[in-house]
Amino acid sequence: MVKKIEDNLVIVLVGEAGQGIKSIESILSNLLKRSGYNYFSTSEVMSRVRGGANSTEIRVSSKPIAGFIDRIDILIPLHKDGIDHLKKRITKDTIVIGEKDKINYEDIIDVQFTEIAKEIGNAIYSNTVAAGLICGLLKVELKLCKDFIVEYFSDKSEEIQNKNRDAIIKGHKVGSNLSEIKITIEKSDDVKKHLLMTGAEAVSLGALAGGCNYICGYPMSPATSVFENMASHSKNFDIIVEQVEDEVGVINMALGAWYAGARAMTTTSGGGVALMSEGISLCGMIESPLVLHLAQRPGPATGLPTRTEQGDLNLVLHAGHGDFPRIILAPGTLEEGFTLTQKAFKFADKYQVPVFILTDQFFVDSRYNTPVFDTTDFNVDKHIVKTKKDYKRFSFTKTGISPRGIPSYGSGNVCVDSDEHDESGHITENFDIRTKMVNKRLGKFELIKDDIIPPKLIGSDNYKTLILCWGSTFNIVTQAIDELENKEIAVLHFSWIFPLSKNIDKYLTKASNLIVVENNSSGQFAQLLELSTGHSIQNRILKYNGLPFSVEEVKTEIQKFI
Amino acid sequence: MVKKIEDNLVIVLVGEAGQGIKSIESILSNLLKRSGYNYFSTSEVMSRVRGGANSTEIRVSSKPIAGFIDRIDILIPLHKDGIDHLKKRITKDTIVIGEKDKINYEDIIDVQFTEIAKEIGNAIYSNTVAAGLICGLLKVELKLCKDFIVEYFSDKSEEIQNKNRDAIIKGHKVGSNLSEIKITIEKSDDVKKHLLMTGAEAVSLGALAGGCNYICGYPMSPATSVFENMASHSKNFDIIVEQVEDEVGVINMALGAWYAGARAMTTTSGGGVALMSEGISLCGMIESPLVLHLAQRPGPATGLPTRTEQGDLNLVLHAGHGDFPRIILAPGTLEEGFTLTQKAFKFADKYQVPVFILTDQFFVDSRYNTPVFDTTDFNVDKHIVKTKKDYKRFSFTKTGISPRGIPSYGSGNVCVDSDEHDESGHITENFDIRTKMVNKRLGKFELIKDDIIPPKLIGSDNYKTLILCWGSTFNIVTQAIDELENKEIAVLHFSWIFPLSKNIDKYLTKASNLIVVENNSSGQFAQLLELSTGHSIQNRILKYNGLPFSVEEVKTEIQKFI
Amino acid sequence: MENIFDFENKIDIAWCPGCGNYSIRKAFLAAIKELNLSQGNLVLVSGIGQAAKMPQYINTNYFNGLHGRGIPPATAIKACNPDLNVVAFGGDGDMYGEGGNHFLHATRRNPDITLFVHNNMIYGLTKGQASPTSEIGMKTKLQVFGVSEKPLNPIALAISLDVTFVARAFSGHIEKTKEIMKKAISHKGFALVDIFQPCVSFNKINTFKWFEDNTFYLPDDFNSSDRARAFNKSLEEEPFPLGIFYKSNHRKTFEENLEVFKNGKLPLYKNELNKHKVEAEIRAKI
Amino acid sequence: MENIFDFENKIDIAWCPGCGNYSIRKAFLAAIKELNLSQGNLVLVSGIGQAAKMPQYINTNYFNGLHGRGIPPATAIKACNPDLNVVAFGGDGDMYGEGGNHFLHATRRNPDITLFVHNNMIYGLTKGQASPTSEIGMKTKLQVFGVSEKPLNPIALAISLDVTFVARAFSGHIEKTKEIMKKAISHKGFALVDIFQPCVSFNKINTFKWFEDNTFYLPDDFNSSDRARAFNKSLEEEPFPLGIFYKSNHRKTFEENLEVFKNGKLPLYKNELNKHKVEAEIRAKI
Ligand SMILES: Cc1ncc(C[n+]2csc(CCOP(=O)(O)OP(=O)(O)O)c2C)c(N)n1
Ligand SMILES: Cc1ncc(C[n+]2csc(CCOP(=O)(O)OP(=O)(O)O)c2C)c(N)n1
Ligand code: SF4
Ligand code: SF4
Ligand SMILES: [Mg+2]
Ligand SMILES: [Mg+2]
Repeated sequence: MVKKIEDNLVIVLVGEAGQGIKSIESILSNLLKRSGYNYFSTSEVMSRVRGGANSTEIRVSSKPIAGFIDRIDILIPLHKDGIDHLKKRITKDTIVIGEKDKINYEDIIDVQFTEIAKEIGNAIYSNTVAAGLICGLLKVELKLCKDFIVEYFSDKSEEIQNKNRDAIIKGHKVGSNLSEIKITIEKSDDVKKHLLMTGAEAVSLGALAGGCNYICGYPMSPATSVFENMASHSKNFDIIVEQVEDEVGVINMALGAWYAGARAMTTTSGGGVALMSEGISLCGMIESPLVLHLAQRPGPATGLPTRTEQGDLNLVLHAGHGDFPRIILAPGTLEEGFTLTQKAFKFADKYQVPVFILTDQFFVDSRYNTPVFDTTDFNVDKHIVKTKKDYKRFSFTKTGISPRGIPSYGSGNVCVDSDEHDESGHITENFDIRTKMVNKRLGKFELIKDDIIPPKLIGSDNYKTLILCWGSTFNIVTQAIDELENKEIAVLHFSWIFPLSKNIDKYLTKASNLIVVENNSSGQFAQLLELSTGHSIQNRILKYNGLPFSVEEVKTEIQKFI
Repeated sequence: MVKKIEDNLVIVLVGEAGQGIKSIESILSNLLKRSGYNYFSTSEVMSRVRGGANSTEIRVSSKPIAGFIDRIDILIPLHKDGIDHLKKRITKDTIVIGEKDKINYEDIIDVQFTEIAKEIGNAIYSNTVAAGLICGLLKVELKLCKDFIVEYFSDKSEEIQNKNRDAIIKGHKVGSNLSEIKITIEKSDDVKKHLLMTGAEAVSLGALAGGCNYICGYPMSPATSVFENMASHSKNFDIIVEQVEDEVGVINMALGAWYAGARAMTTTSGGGVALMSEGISLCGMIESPLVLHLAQRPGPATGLPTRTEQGDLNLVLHAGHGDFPRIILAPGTLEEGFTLTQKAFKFADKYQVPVFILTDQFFVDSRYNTPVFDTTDFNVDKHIVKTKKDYKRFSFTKTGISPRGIPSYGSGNVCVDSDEHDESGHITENFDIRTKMVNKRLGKFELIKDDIIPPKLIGSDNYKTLILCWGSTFNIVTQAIDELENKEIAVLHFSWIFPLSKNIDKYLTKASNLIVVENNSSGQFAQLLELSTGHSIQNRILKYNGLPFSVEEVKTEIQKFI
Repeated sequence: MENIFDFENKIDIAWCPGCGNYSIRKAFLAAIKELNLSQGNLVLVSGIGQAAKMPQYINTNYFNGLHGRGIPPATAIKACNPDLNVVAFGGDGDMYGEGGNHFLHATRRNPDITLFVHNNMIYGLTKGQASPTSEIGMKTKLQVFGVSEKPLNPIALAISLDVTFVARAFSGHIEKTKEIMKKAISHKGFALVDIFQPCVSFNKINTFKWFEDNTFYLPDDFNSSDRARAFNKSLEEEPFPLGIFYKSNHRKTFEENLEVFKNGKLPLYKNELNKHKVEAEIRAKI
Repeated sequence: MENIFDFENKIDIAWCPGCGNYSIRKAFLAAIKELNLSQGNLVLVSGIGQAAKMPQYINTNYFNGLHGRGIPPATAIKACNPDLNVVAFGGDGDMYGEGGNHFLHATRRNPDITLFVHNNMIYGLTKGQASPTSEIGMKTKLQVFGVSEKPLNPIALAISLDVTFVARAFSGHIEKTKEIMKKAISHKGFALVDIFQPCVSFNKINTFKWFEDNTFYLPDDFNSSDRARAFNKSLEEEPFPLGIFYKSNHRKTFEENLEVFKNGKLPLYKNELNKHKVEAEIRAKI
């Protein structure tokens, strides 16, 4: 029997850490997208450098798709343990392609990647053979493959380039001749003009657009990719990049940098933000701007370091002692990853508050194509003033914001203090000034409201059931609802998380059934919504085993509630 | 005109840091209480060692009283700036006693403390003269004064003892002869049998009763008093006391101590807990017991280091990344300071969770008399097991709690891990075990419910207005309501803060008017109540200038809402 | 001959094939066996990183805490039960970077614990960023222009802090490393062994061969009791001396200083509360 | 002659009468005046403590941050605008205790900042607990049996870390302290001056007289360029040497190593975003 795939295909590569799945994905992402296929990939990996069992899902479709799905159409196991690792997802419809002698699976389609590679000269080319096979299956133009692979290995020797070209050609041939599968997914010229990147890259580009010129941090999965990405841009964009001794140092450095006039960002995971809590409180007290990217992973403590969760919302809502304002954003798409990060700098600067960008491992590591970002609206307005002799950093003003000076820019002293302070920034224990300063700081919540980005409603206006979700689950949940084809269900997705506007009440009131979908164990966002709106949200679809939701899972769970 | 005081008297001492107000208060507290007067004192001090303006309020009454009040009956300024510092509280009814030439106040009753002291031999005895004056006013038996003062200075030379005795005699005489005031407050023999102590001492005694044998910390106002108090008990109770390099080290040490079988506590303020956030998350992950005393002060950042606020509730509710259970207690009285701290050890040990004791500067530094604590119920049940060869630290059990072993006690290995782990404590990335481990940890919320201490309802059962308060405001709010003499108002005071029981709904439902009283700027407890009960609490009386509420203030503010 | 600290069944070790950590494990297993330690009395403590996974692979008690935070629990564990042998493992990032302050102040307390730092001059687990001991000029994905910070010299640092056992080993020499480990564990007081360890996956500069070529052993007659000389010696680099730089018995340990154990008291977990003492303390407030 | 860094009107200084901090302030005011620094280009950075209040009492820019966290912002401020003179103040608890790790790693970066540590061997602001430099045996309300930890020797520590300017001063000698301060501020690279300072309120052991009696100045011909000798010297205690132990110019500064300033770029706050560059970077992802 021939398996026919007409619309969207799911390929999964599985193998040990270090076997090169990442490089196969990297080659395929470029070739498939350049061919005009909508592309999406996401990985789940163990916290180790070699061994174990990791897998990468690649989706190819005629429509834009960017959700994780359980179904596997084609499975390519590079290691014998791969089948076992994915056994729950393998069905009789799954086609398994691999080396029969190594992989114990009855209906395997035998392709001797290693043998083919050895014929070319070395077993290491087997990954390129595998990439070629998929290109062959998907009828990617051979010339494109050849040209690209040479480009891809352009910093390697000519021999390596040539051998890889041979490898992709051979793989392509095998793939083209596989008669067990027939794929007829439509390509599109639009997609060719799209961007292709990961969430981490989108956030980094947003930071560049926000004028970021100082990034400090401490490596921590899954946030390191943004850090390394910014480092890769540092020469071109004159960014100071500093790996600090610990996260406590990180945040205090970042605040020093803003004080001296830089536009600083830091990137870390939940444990890092926990360590930064005191510094975040300092940010609140000295009314410094700050942009903090938190890529979530499952906690508590070290938890599952390379996996995904949305469990740090409560942390960023409350990190730091005492009361002070903050803004929390959580992009759902690459486009939002870009624009919200850019805006994070804008809001941080304008309101002199910490702005958190809350992503997660699923978001930062997933890669797909997306239309070119709109950049018309992204000028950097620096909210700083040239100081006069009588400058006071914390002056009470009509606008509610004290103009921010920078040392040596102008003739005034710029004094900031972690103690309660007077307008000039000097320590005070005056009770009235204290009260006024608290009111000034908390008063920003009111001002911020003007900039709140409303949630996105997807689906019919006449919904009865409203699915509430936030951040990285956007693509998964919207695809699930799309597939449910139920006119009475709509999705309300939040990428502006805090402070929430009272306006959202109107969406919730309309629904007779509210269902929240969250990648954590306690429904942290549901709680925030309850607190902000007074609505009670009983139906909660929660997942917290370290994996993202799959589209199928969301569908099944929603159906239980309607 | 003679000022008559029949029931309750408010004396305020004001002066520079270092002028010895503390020692006057210390002498008076003992003498007045031993005479049978109900005694209460509280201080507000600046963050400096010398200079500035600090004041101490002393209340003497025929009834138990322990709330801060604005009214000043007798003011004793030791420094010229004292009058200005308290000008808002001085009225025509205030009697000011002091050295006329130094203090600029028209109606001052001139008493030359320093001159009298110099006659005895040295100006430094002037504080004892002042203490004597108050004793004279209040008709404290002279013999009691003399005996006590010798006892008080027992570690000093005989000369110093004698001079102080002379000083208190002289002061007593002046006080007895002051014709401007006539005080007829009733003494009680019961009070003589009472305990007299500060909140910090009550918490420390509770820790002793909880079996605390390890305390580590880092000095931080206003939490240091508990630390120093425990140090003073360390010899008698075999307690290891360790000042650590920083708060991050503190919490990790405390967890190591529990692991090795100690019963550890730490004490700090909001900034310290912020730094401990990651370690608190570790506590959640390794299911370690932990007792953490947080004495709140106004934030954010360094804020007002020596003043009071209830602004760190949100911090302890959410400190640490990821989801895990915790318990939060906030004593309202000395008696609760004792019993809740004792219970904190019990609950921490029983449920293997972090337990927070949330006090504040007002609570730890205030001193008053209270009936002897009931100790019938405070045996230490150590929830540890002797391990067998096949011991697994994180076993799944019917009770929901994994029995806790201690290394070298028994024959099993005790393995704990900050990563997600299997039953034996080894790293795992198994998705199902992960889910089960999360469920086990969060399942404790259900178990804990059995131990929840319900809030205290004070006032008539037929209330229409319900005043909601928590922690240190107990005595202030209850006195205010008492004075309002309105049968339709009751107070609901919470000392068990989290997790809240659903049962409290019944109290809230009954009221037509809910008013929260909190010493912070955002109504953190009101939010928690809203979230836990679904009731909306619109009326909020908040104060956040660094001072505790006064009884009068609470009365006035409540009247605005009814 | 079997080793009680090894597992009966094959275990899944998450290190890369060829990693120096395997040799450190071998040396340690041999050392504790030869020292005849008992399983019940051994507690391994670590933070997070490749090195810090070590406790997972030894059959005994362990506390595998947070990144950088191995030393505080190790200190407390030893303090609460001085009968235990406490050994802490960590990486160069873990112990000298994130955990630097705990290292600094542990030297002042001088707890009787042993610290093995697997110094691969790189962040292994997070895939190859510079560590506090990375060489100047080393390029990584983060240090795109090369490291510019001066690498930490843990030996000089420890000697300046009067750590009373300071040694450097190389994982490639299992037998010699084992001997140093045995001495370190037997030493009364805080002992540091900085162990050069090749990371085959991310450190392409400081390879096995590089360590072989750039190290030599201190002569047998090296006088390790002279602190100033030891300091001088510690400044030697490329080639780096291996062996025991400094060893002394002039400092009391943290546990010896603890008042609670002065009368030969039990470990804390055996303490029972004396209710009457508490009641007396309460009544003292009357 | 007036000093622009002093205030015209009398200010309320929160230190105790007789505190050594007043002399340090005097010396510092004189030093920056004599160095002709400009008010606009001077930034003082501190943590929290009595020492850390210093910036409040100097008429210039400051960043008075968190306890223990003076060095990270100081490093960043200098990095973002190398034209500034950045001076950090802190106490022995602040800089060596809570902030120990930042101190450790700042020495590796070698930013061109100056660090003055007011070493009163006590926690002043929190009313008299032991600090990392308190002497063994000192009793406090917390250290009821007396300090047992070995006091940190910041001079030895800094030399082991190759800090290129390491000095000790005594607040009682204003003139000499001022001279050391001037050299420290003028030094290119990270400079540490540990300043003995009597705390009249809480440290009854290390009093003004004690410091007088237990210190002496290094001879004028002391060779401060020999690191090993300087280390030896730094081990001398009671009496403690005062003066410059070690000074060297062999290390590049952090800012010199920063790629952004290699082509003589502006301080960061003058940077303007080049929108086209960002757009090009986006298009590169097509
Ligand atoms: C607070 C915190 N920050 C960062 C991390 C991420 N992290 C895990 S291991 C590691 C460093 C590993 O380097 P090293 O300590 O040298 O150990 P190695 O893997 O090289 O043995 C880091 C940064 C973390 N787990 N926790
Ligand atoms: C995170 C944190 N922990 C503790 C404190 C409390 N604290 C303020 S100053 C200080 C120590 C003061 O000693 P030192 O640094 O030596 O300065 P000194 O007052 O002696 O000049 C401490 C512990 C704090 N502000 N922040
Ligand atoms: S990454 Fe390096 S240190 Fe880690 S296991 Fe692999 S080789 Fe060893
Ligand atoms: S407490 Fe000590 S250090 Fe602080 S101001 Fe007073 S004398 Fe100076
Ligand atoms: Mg390493
Ligand atoms: Mg000090």
